[in-house]
Amino acid sequence: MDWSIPGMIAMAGTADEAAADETEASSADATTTTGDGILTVEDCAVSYGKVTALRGIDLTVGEGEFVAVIGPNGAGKSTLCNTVSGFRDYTGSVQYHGTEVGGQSPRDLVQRGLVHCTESRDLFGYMSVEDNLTLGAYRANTNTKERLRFVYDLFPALEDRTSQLARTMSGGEQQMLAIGRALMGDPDLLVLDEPTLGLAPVILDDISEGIEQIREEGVTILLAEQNVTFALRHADRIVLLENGEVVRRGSPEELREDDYIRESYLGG
Amino acid sequence: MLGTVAPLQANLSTVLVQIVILSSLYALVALGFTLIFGVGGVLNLAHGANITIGAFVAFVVSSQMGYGGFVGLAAAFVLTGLLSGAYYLGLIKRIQDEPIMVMIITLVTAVAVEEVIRFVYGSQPKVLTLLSGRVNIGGSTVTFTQLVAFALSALLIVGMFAFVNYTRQGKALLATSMSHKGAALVGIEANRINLLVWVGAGALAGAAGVFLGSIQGASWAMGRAPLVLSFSIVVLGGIGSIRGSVLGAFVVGTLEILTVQYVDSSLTGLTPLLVLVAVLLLRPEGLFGRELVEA
Amino acid sequence: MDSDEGTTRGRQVKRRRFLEATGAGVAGVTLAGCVSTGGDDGGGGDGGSTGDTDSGGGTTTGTASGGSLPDTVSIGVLAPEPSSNPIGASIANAAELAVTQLNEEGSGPEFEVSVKDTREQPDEGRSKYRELTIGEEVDMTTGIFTSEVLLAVLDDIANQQTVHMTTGAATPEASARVRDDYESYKYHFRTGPLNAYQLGVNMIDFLEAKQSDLGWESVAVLVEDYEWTKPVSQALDDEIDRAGVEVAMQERYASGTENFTPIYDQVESSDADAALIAMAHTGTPAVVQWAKQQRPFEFGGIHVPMQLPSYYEATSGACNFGVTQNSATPQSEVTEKTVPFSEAYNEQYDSYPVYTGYITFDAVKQYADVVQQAGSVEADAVVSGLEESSFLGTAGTIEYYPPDNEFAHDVVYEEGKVDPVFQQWQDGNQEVIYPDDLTTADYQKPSWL
Amino acid sequence: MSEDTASGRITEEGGRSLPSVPGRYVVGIVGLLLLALLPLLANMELGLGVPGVFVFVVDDLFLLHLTTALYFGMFAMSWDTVSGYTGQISFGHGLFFAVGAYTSALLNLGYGIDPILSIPAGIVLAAVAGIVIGVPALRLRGPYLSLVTLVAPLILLQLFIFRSDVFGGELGLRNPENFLGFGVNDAAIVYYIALGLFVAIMALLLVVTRSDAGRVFTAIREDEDAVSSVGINPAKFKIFAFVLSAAIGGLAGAMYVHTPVGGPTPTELMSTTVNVEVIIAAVLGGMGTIVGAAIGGIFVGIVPQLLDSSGWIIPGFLPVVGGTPVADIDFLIFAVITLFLLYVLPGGILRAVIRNGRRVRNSRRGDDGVATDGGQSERVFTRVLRGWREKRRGDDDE
Repeated sequence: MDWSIPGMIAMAGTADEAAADETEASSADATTTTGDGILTVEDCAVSYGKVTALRGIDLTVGEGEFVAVIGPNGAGKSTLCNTVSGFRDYTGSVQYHGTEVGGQSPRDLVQRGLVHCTESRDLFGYMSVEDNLTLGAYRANTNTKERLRFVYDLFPALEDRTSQLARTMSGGEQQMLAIGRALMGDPDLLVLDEPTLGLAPVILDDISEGIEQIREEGVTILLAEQNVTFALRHADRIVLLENGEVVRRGSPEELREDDYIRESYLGG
Repeated sequence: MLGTVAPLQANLSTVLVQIVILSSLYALVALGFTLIFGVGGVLNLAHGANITIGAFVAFVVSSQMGYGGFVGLAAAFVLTGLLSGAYYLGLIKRIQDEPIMVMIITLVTAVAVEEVIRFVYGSQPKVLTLLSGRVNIGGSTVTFTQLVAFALSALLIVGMFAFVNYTRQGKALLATSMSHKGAALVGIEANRINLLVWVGAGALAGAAGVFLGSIQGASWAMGRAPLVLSFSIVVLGGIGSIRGSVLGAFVVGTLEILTVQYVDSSLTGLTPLLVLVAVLLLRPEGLFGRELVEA
Repeated sequence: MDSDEGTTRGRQVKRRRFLEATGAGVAGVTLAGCVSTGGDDGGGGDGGSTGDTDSGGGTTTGTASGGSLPDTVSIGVLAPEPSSNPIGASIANAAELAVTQLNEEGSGPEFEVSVKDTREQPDEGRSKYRELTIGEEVDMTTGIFTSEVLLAVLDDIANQQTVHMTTGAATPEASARVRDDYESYKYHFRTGPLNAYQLGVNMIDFLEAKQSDLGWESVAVLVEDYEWTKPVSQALDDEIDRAGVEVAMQERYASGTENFTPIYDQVESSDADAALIAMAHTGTPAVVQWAKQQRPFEFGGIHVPMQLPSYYEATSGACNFGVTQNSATPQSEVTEKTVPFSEAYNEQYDSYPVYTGYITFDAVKQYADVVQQAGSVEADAVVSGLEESSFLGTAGTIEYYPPDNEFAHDVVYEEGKVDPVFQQWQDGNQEVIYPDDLTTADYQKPSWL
Repeated sequence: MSEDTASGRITEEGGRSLPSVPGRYVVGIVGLLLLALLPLLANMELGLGVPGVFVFVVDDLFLLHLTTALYFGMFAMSWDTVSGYTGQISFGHGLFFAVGAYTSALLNLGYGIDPILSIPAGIVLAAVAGIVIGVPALRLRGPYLSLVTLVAPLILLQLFIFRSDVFGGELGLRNPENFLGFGVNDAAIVYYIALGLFVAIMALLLVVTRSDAGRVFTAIREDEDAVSSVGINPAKFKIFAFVLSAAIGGLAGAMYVHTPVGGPTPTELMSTTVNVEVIIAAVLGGMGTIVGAAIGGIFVGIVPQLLDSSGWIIPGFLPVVGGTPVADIDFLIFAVITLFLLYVLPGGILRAVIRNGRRVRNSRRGDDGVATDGGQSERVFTRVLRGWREKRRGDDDE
């Protein structure tokens, strides 16, 4: 594929930056077991049979942080999200609030505030909007009514269609519903996988606005996004994933300046 | 042969009464099968065996131990449910992600159950009694047993409907049937829901077995026909849809009665199967149903 | 013929194969003429005499039959589910009881039985028949309840040239074969029941004789769709006119039918006084639904499960007022042997036998009688012995129609020979209502009519 | 792309290690030889060496039992062709056996047509049935397909019951003429005919499944979309698999009814029990291997009969069934054994054996990188075939 040659060259230029990043992360782990990271991924690898989807992933997401994982289709973003939320077997370490994810069922993780909003949304198609949202709070120990109010305020479009079946809604509305349902679970860490996929620009703005508000609520967010512009706009830190490996990391400002990113992802 | 004698036709109200009674029983028969298919995505071919077990539990409790028909019914409901749950935990849970293995294992289990029952209770049919006596409704002879079966079937179906639509666990069950991933994302534990479903399906099948046993007699192979009926009903109604199953049961029940009354009784077994194939080929999502969901 | 050494069985197979290979026409016929089964059986049982018997060859059958009986005579029994089905249990137990009695009398050779389960399946029956004949090399076989099983075994009977006395299956196809190809099929006898056509005729005889008691002016004919009921239907078609009843409807319902409600609704709307039935496999749901729904018509004919003495209990009384043909009931003195047998059976097995029990008991006893008369277990001798035999059994005087008869080797149906009874369940008792000399009670209409 | 690498390895490995034929292949040959020689052991007692325990005599009866088992092995192989390879799990393969068998039997009984001619007619109709089932199979997946296949023989049975005057209903037709006139008295010939057919069918199916078409079958099972994406039409191959499987099943069924051991009855050919037993046979033996299905079929065909004639009695200490002769509940015992085996060895006995054998061999050779079972057996077979070809043609094969 075409990523290899420019990627290799560019990587040489920023090698020490990446190395510094890595030493920082590992030294943090060395001093405190949990670190200040709500989520800590170390040397994580995932494979499907003979195909390796992820390897050598290191990643830390701090409390209240917004980290975006960007990369092309098939880079392993969704696999990373699924691994973090307990749907995938992995080697290495993935810790949420200091406990290894591997030993916990998705249900435990949801109860402990790790909520995943998937790329495929996985809504309950033959249920109403309200039922979908209520089920989002299945494991949460909070006041469902209050949370429902919050979600409706966030996405007023949903409030207009409380009894509509999820499958009959437009793509953008379904995405709002999926995010809304995730928020009903009262997340500490919200894993958002491709929320912008296939959405019209108008809707994109609504979603954008929603995500900002969620952030203001103090929710930690791990975003996987192909839309690099979108990711750069919101995230505190960015990780670039290619072919299952981290090839860049840094702040949005740093990455905007990066030649390789500019060339390959920002249209020159 | 005496071919000159034209087939006689019962009047319309008789036919209607028969349809309602038979169909509601069929709905009860198919409901558990629907639930397991809808929620777990697997075909429980031991469903018919549950029906047989229910009938024989009732036979032992009510006839052999002498506790009476309704205690037998309750025992069948509870025991078959528990057995079904234990079966899920013991055997099915480990292989539930392999639908084909589940089909094979449940089919072999069904055979084993039949053989055990035949060995212990013999091949002669047993008779269960819930109530004796009969009434005449709309020109049709209806026994109290049939009426009770109808009423309780309706009650169980309505209860199931209410449970699924208005309780937290019920909604979680419904959600699981629509999207396994979605359910996992909101923290619903599929194994618990599956256990719930297998217990419920077993209990409903147990009750259906008692009704069938008291209407037609209980024998070791009595579960086969209901199992095949369940296929048709479930596919006809749409996978996992309770409303669809009830509707499917009515379609199958109606067809059966009409075939027997107006066409030829020896076609009874054939009609639901042909309906099943037609639906699968023309409208695989069922009359009431959802699109084919790939597991 | 080859006269080399070796075991009898090996030689027999080889010889037969040789015959086939040389294109010896219809194998069965040729073999029947030249292979001495008597010699083979004797040789199999007693190695020392191999040389002698074999030198007799096929031509000196007469010598063999005039010779001595073997020390033990083995009888193979084919019964459906003898551990769970009362019909099969009656066959198996009655054969055992007969043999026990024979051995206690001690006059003849030692008898032994080997019981195999046919499961009412043709393939299973055929395989079990071979285990008995090829594997255990029994001297005769008896039993077989299901007509389809008998039909599957008929060719094997011809092949094995071993006498078979049917004690349950009613298909007249078997007797037709005996008549059409006597040399091949002459080993088949039907000790009972009547063949299916005569069963139908017997029903008409009953209707005709009891017309005034029954008061059935019109009947709905309900017949289950199995092999054995085809001739029954045929007989009803042929002869129902003389019974003086009108046929209001006729239904040949599907095998395996469980829900009779729609059928009974039709019977009701046909205004028939009674359902005239022929049911074996589907009998229980039919009678239970008739009784529980208190259908406004009477119920009688041939109903195999209703012949069970324990049936009243098994159906919680649902069979009350049902009428069925039967070979004998435990209390009816069909012959002087009937009640002693049923009592002995009850003492031994803690239940009363079904009709197949009476017939099997008669078959084994008659066979033993013939074998001892002829002084041989050799098949040809037994066949002619049975053809000439007139044996007083528990179900009547057993004689067989001659080879040229329409029903060759079937038991003779005649007043004073074998003449089935009709019984009605009345409050837990099997009361005989026909023929008149055996009657224990009058016919009763169902209480709800 | 995997084809290239695979064949590349074949050449390489074939050149390197032609003399070492793997153990299980030797076992297979020995097994077949044993089957071929069995009739010569007439009247010998075989057993476990302990007097009175599981002794059986090789007599006509035993040969007839084994004949039944061989036909069952053929049924299982025909199932494996479509279900084991393409992953289109059929729960109603009895339909094809029954179509072949009833067609041939009806032609023979009704019109006196010789089995030599009626059997091919049965094969043709069975192949047509393969299309009838195969075409809908294109639209349906998973449990839905299984439902259709499960129900298809039930429909046929209902038709048979409805027209019992023609088809003999639940209990079937009477036996048609024997093939070439060989009956019970020719047990050895009947047995050899079955063995010949068994070997022929196995060879044919091995060739087909180890060919390019076979690789496409396997690919369809693994990932149908991937197959379409490389420009192969999976539909065509699925139909082909169904028709081939149905024709083979029809052939076995048609031959079977013209033996003294088989008859045209639903219980022997198309009952749910038969359908399940066929699946059990293939699953136990190892799906997608043909040889496994064949072995599993013989196993499933013979075990109940041996149990049945064993004369054993269940030990009295067991609840409910204690003190019962094994023959009374042989089917129950078989079901329980099956459940146990399925549960313990879901991948199949053959596969388990292969896996263990390979582990031993690999550790000895220090050889890894063996891909899949299919790949392994393919190489073995191709290698042997190639060696055989070389012998015939001389060395101009390269």
